[in-house]
Amino acid sequence: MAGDSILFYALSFLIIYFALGVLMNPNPIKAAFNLVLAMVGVAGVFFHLQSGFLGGVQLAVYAGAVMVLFVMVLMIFDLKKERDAFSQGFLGNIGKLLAAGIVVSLVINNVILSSDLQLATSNAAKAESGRDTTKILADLIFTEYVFAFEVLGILLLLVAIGAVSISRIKGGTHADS
Amino acid sequence: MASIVPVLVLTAIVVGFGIFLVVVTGMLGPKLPQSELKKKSYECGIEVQETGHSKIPIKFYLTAILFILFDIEIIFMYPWAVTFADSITGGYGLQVLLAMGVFLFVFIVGLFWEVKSKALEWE
Amino acid sequence: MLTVDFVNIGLNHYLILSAIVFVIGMLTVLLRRNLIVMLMGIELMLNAVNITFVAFSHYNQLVNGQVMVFFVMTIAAAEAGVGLAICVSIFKRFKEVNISLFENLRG
Amino acid sequence: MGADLFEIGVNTAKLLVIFLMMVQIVPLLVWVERRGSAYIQNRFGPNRVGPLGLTQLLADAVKFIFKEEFIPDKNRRFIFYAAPVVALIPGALAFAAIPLSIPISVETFELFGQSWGPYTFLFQGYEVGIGIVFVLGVSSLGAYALLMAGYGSSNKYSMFGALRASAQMISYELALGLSLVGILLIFNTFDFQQIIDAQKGQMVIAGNALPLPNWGIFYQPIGFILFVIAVFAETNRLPFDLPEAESELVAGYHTEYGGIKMNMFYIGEYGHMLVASGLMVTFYFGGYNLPWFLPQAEELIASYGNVMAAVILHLVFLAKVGLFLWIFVWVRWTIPRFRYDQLMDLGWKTMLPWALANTIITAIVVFWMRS
Repeated sequence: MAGDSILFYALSFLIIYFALGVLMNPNPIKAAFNLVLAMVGVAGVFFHLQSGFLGGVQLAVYAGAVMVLFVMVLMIFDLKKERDAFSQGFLGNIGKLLAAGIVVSLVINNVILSSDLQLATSNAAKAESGRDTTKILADLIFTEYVFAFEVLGILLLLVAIGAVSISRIKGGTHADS
Repeated sequence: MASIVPVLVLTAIVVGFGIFLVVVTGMLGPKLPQSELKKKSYECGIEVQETGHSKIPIKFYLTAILFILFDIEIIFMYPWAVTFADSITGGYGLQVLLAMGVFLFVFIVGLFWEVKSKALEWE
Repeated sequence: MLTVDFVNIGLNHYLILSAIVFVIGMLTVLLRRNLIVMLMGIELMLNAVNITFVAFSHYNQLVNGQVMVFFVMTIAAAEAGVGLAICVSIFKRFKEVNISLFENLRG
Repeated sequence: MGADLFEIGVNTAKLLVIFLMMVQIVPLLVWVERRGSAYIQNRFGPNRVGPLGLTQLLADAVKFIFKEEFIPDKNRRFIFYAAPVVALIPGALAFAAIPLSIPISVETFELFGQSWGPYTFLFQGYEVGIGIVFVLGVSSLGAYALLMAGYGSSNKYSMFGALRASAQMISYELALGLSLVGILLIFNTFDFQQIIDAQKGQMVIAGNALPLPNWGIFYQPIGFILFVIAVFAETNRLPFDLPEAESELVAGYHTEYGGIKMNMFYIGEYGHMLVASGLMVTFYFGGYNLPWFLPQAEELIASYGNVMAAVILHLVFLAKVGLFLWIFVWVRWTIPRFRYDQLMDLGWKTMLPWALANTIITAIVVFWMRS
């Protein structure tokens, strides 16, 4: 299992390193490139967890489409210099960091303490063996989750209409253009 | 079992090769004195008017946003395409076909609306 | 008893990774002042949640979690689309997307 | 990667060879492109350096390596240098996922006083299991190389070129993705190997054998045409090379690049072409299989042995890919460039509806045939 854990640690290192890059890099475009690499790392984790199809979708949709949109918008803006990249106020920031620390330690604590419980619930319902995970996934989407699927279709239509309409608005109540 | 190790190894090879090329040719090339003029960006010899790119049309961004939405709808068709034959043999093919039919109808309405609303017009 | 196994990778390791990434995303939203970078923080948080879903799905041998990941990705893309549309219209008005400018926005 | 040292070594060497194949194809294709364009336009082309101008490539390489560098704006320097490296990645990763021939089985043998094997080596870089989704995902990352180059050069022409190129790439990615749904409906799998195996032999419709090979193109002619057009736009080649329209944008996103760095963008572009041709062959022309009246893989293995059969089938694959690469060159010098609005209209208002119609008709036919 040594190779497995080395791979896991390498991927987690990459993900956390680039995620920190998003947090720390004051240049928004560089932050966006960092986020792309973090998402590629997440796709690697999906592949590693035998969910290749989701890994591919992660690459195609997240890294290849959503992030292209982010980078394009940032390039259109071309912010000359980033005014206050980080929030001001020493006390407030300390509070935020403390809150984050509490959240992460609570989660980790919970995870470690509950390790026995998960073993009990696994093996409850095994996937059919011999069939491709992708096909089971597709079957589920088009039978059990078909309503959610159709609603998502309508949601995407609404988002398309909404995005076009928002970009048509000429400044709203502050109109000067 | 599919492993991602070879993918990572190939990525490492490619990146290593690329960095090697960039670094080595950077060292091999002649080092001529740099002048201010040389550092300017190349715009066919005309004096550089604006270094920024402040006049980029919003169209590009609108195209990208519509791309994302349609891309996801297409990604939904991929699992459907590979499982469709199985569902026909399983006896619930019509249901799956109709589910995708409704989805495609929404897709077509969206596309029709985008074309109608001239969001995709480029002058 | 708190013992952490660093060699045999199990579900817990993925959950901890996901928690860390989630908190980094949260901090990005809390600490950064650029609207677009804050949206990126949200994407990071959604990714962390996806890792949890896939890890549970893998270790429980249940595919339902992966369906959820698929839906989360869709929602995330929709959210990014609308969020960036709003950012663009704000930018067209103020030539800036820093939220410190919008602290006293009014109707 | 493999169970022991020998398998790991062979697999790594395979990856190296596949990457070198992609790098090597560039000078060759550049030569073919220059000679081909000269032939089409009734000129000579490169003919002074070496026989048929073949050593021109070497001279070019030397020139590329010993160029003086352009040193960009300081705070964008890293992105400027990283862009050509990123440009290499998508093509290489995608090409390694395509099967180039039948797998080679190696029996147990003795070496260094130890017995090794048996092994089965795939004639491809790696098997990812999700084939086409992986390839689409990886090649959608290609947009970043362009955007990074445009941003890193801090030049407005580069910027415009990069934005145009990426907007074009993503617009045609829709038609590309959708045109493949039809073929997936027929073969029911993402895996390249299974798709190739499904295309063996003769076409049989309703019990009648037709005198046609069982290739995807005969099931999906519209899908194939749409795929070819989309692929031309994806690779940013004429008639879709708007991003580098020299009369409008100097040289597009690689205006500020020179020497080997510009060449790396070319390697990426030709790698993309190679992947595109490989996909066309795999999906629509039976992969490495020969038509039914010629010897099939099993007969070749029986008469020539596994290794020779794999080499022969690999040559068949290369011949098919070479044909498509030549079509890329041919089209480039035949059809003039589109205008940008025409290009976008073609992508969104013509290709997408056709691809949708193709998908719907295929689904209905598949439903009708199978139930």
